Amino acid sequence: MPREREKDWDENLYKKIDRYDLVQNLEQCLQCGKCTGNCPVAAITPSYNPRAIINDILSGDITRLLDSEEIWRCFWCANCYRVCPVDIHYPLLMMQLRYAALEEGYGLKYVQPINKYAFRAMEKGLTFVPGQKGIEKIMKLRSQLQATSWPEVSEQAIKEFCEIFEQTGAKAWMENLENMPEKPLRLSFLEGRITDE
Amino acid sequence: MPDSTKQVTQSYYKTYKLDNIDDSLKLELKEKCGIDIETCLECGKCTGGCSNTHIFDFTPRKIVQLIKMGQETRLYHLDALWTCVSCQLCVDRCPAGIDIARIIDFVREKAIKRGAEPTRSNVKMFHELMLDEINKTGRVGETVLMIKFNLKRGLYFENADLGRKLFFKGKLKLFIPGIKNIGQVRRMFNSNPVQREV
Amino acid sequence: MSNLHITTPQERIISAAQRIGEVPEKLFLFRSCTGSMEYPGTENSIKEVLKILEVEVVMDSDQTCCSGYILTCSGYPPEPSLAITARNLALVEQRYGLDTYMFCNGCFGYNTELSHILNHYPKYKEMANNIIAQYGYNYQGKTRIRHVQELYYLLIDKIREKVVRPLNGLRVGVHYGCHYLAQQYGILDEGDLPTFHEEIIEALGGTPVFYKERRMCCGYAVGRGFTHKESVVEPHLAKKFDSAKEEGVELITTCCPGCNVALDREQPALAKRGFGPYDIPVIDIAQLIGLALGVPIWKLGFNANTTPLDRVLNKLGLEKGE
Amino acid sequence: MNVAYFPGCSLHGMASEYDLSARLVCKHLGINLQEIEDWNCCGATAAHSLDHLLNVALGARNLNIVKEMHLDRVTAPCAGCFNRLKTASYEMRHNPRVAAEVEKLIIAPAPVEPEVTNLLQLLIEIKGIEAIARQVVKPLKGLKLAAYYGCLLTRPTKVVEFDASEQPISLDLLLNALGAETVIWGHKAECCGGGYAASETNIVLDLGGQVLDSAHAAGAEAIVVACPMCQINLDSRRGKIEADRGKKYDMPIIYFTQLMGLAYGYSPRQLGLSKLLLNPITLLKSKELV
Amino acid sequence: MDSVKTALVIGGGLAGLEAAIKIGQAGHKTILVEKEAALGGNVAKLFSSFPRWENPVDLLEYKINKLKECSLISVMTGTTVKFAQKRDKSYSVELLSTTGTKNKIEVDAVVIATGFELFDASVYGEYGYGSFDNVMDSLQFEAKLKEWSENKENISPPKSVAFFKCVGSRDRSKGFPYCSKVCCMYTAKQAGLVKDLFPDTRCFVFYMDYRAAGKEYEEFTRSVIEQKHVRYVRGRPSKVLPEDGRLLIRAEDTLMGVPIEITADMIVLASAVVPSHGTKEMSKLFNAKIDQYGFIDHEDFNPVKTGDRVFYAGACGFAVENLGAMHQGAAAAAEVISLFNQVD
Repeated sequence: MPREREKDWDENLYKKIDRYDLVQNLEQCLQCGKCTGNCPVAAITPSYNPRAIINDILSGDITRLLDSEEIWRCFWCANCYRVCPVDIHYPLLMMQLRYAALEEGYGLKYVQPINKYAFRAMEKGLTFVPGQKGIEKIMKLRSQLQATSWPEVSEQAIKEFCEIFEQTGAKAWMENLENMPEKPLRLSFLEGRITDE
Repeated sequence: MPDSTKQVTQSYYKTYKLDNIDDSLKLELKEKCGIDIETCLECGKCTGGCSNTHIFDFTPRKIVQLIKMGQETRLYHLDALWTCVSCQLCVDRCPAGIDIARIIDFVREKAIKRGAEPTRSNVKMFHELMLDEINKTGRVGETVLMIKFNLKRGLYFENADLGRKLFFKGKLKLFIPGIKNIGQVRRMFNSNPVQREV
Repeated sequence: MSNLHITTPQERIISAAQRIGEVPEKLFLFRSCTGSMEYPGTENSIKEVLKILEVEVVMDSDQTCCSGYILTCSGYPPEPSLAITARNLALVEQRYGLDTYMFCNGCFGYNTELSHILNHYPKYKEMANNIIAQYGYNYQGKTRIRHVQELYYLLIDKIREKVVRPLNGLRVGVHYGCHYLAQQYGILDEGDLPTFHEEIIEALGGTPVFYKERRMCCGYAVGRGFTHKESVVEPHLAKKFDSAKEEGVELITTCCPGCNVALDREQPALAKRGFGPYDIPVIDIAQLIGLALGVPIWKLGFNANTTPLDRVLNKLGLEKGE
Repeated sequence: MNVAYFPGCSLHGMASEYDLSARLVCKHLGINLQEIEDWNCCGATAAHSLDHLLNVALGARNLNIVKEMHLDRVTAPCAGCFNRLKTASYEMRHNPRVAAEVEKLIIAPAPVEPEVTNLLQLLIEIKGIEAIARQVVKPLKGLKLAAYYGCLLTRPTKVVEFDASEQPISLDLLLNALGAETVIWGHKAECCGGGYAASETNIVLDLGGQVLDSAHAAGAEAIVVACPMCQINLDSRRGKIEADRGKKYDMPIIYFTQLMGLAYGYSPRQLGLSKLLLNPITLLKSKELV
Repeated sequence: MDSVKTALVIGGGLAGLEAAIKIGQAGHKTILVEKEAALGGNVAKLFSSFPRWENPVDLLEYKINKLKECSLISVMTGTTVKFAQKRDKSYSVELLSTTGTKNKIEVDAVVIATGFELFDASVYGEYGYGSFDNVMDSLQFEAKLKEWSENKENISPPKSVAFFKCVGSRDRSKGFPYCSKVCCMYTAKQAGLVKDLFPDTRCFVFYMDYRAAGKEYEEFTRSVIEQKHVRYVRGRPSKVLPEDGRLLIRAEDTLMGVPIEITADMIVLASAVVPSHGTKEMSKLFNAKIDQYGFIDHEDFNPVKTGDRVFYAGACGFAVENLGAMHQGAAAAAEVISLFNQVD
């Protein structure tokens, strides 16, 4: 595997990744691998390794990370966080690492479909809003239950929900992603790993 | 590198079980080469200085690790087997005194016996041609060897310019006198060398 | 590490009594969009069950989605979610002064996580409050975020008494869901080997089954397989179902519509890819309690399930339409 | 002093100038080299890569002949041959099981007696620096040389028992004794990829490139080698390497015996200097050494 | 107690000082012999100490004052023990001072406290110790730290410093199989000090594991990593190459399994602790029990006793930190005192 050079490393990378400074204690990492041991994704894709990703971030080595397929594997199941002896909030780290990747145009394919929902959410104040057929199905089910009509979110709430997205600049951020050229991803951590039995 | 989406289908990856690993290779190394894998400190000194580590698929340290993990079949298909230049740097540096070059030779030998396809067919072909030469004449003529190598690969003009240079330097010898007692040498090749158990 | 609060294990694992204290006669039920859309039956049965348990339920149409889900997919920056969390919780504080009860692990997890951030990072609380001020809201962090299942567990004896349709030994496998168990700011029971659902199942006369991967995540959070459906979610789920099948699980209960969607809706896809077939129905624990407590079956809304419950109902000698 | 001589295939082939100069210098120093009658190839990389036992056996046969010649010492100018022979001898001495196998193949008791030395070792350890220095008639004043040992001359220590494997000095000492100046550089014992000279050219270009680059950076005017593989490798691939790296390395790759001969007053013709691909004559002229 | 008894303490390091003081204070005649011109031994060479960043000089001053206060203790610096003869219940010892004056004395008990030396790292050709400047062992680096701290503003700080642990320790082929116990801690200390002096200098510590078995040790090491931002790279460096005036280190990050390169201006080798020349000599003279490495070994069940009326303390037994050296000094003293006070 190609040799890395310290001169390509950025000492403060971990601070830049943790842009909302929600993790803060990344440097406490003991590299004990407990996270990886408890990670359901690592159990089925061995090239995904939270410990390794943290190690890369601490070395300040971004090369493997941005175009990495692995960083999009995290479920946010937070089992790593549960067992971490120093309580590093890996999911929050992952979330922010992905922002960095997205801004470079990596992994859009994993976010754009979800953001389609996000845009529709702003019309209804609900995260998942199905198409017309889906809505009819829901209505049918609810009427069988003699349940209240749907959706139960008031016009006012939807308006506020939508405005919040505009005011926080989130909407603009998403629209920007919409028309961004996609860059290809790769399994960056595959080399020299045992990926099957 | 495999496509992420095709990587796992039909059946899911089963996490590696350390408790039921196959120690046979480890023991074999101990018995036949006197190499004790368990002394490895996993310090990576072998890998850091390795001449070719930057093109290895599994680095020397990981090769030793694979043996520890009993990943015998995987070892047979390593690219490293065919890119190791046996420069012995790792051997001298290993704080545990593990002869990694010998391990790689040993595994390569086994791999061939098992009929594993070498990742760099050229290398194997070249080695085999060389052994043939020795078998035939007892010695090796570089020129003859190179020509045969090129013919066998169908690259007739590979290194032609170099050949011309060498020719004018009077370095190309097309005829190497064989040895008298060739029988003695052939006896060593009695069966196909790589078929013999070591 | 100025404002980083690290909770101790003692803080994380608390008894239901400690967490909830008195049984509330009134609670605010936080609407789950997935729930209300995919399994309207869940919300319905919760209301029915709580009616039987004599707890009044309040909901509010001004409450919006928790917006956490897309955040975890890095769909947008955290600011809007923080503001929206502040808004929803402030609404509960100001209008009702009640505790907020979730029936979706997503809502529970994200709201807890985000409110934790709001309460420990003044800068974010200020940001959020500035935005929601224009609508007359101000979040102080008074309302406590709870999960309905915690209330069931608190009321387990009452439930046991009121069972009219005992499950006669139905083999039920339980799925807790990570966003309940894995988050660190206070949960019920022991996060790595929880048992309170099993206890509830027993109270209902069922046979809880401790299958190997019961603790394993449902995989819903990777976008229900928008992304890596084949590469991650399916093998992952297959692993879970295989271990459940080995133990002869007849029914899986969840406490989260999200998990329910992943476990229920994905089964045909799994079969197509050569896993299974499993054909194990998946319902919310509230629906099962409702069933045992004698709520009319049509009110439980099993029709929404992809994997039909007929076999289970037959075993209990019940009719769908009943 | 009589010493058995194992030229090896290269010295009978592409590296004839090494053979030439080696014999010349040894004669000059009163060492009588007796070529092993009917020697066979040491097996090189091929043998030990594919069949360890074969590699030992091939060496054993040669050593056996040395024994029959009633000589207690054999010298191999080629580092490759030396390493193979030495390994064979080491294996037979330390690994009874292998020794037994070998005896079956060569139908003779395992020849453990003959001492295997490389030419450099022979000159330094047996003759001694003083003796070498004493013969110098034309000191190589003003030559800045990089002494390149490669892998096989000094490694693995426990087998070859010669010099220090990481920071060897013997060749530097010898060259200094000849009056030349040697540079301090990092790659004196790094690998040039010789084993893959033909089969995996890219490896050679990479590793050989590193060596040339490092020597050049250290300000060497020429690289001195004690191994035909290194010589041919670096000398013949230089063009490609320069093309790859977009740099010029005008450093002749010279055999140490040729320089010794030069210092002892022999003519470039006698030493076959012109047979090197990059002829060192111009360099030597510029230093008024020819 | 009728006749006054005399104890001989060999070595004026921390352990020797402690032993001499305690014996003297107990009212016995004590002779402290130190081969160097000044007391203090290796501790005097240190710039700081773990785990509390104390200045060892203060410690030594305190001890030496105590020594002076006690009239029963006579200190002989620049003196070595040349010869010893076992008598019935004593030793007759011949001392030689650097001035050349010999003198014979009778002693009733001996405490060997001849300390340690550092393993000669030049056998590691790959690290270039001895061939490249700026590759030094830890004691040389302590001196460097002193020099730096004294005229901080006049020198240009190095861009990066690398520390290699386990040089000669835990190495079967070139060094010793044992772990030298203190390297992990003093390496952490040194790296931390560099960061204190020059916050912009990058520090890399190559480790296989950091062994922080001791009171406050783990916290100390973590603080160096977390507060002082020293980067710990797991792996044993393989090769040091000169690269335009700096040093190029090749190693593997074993946690990532990738080979890496690091360019440093200075490399500090945490060389193994080995028995000092003096230790070897004294163990012969007083035929003290020694282990396979030449460290003085204790008699069964007597932690600091190594022969008849011969005791030992400090790093001549095995690598030991300051505190431990003082413990052992005191323990040896206790043994001597109890021996002297026996009614015979």
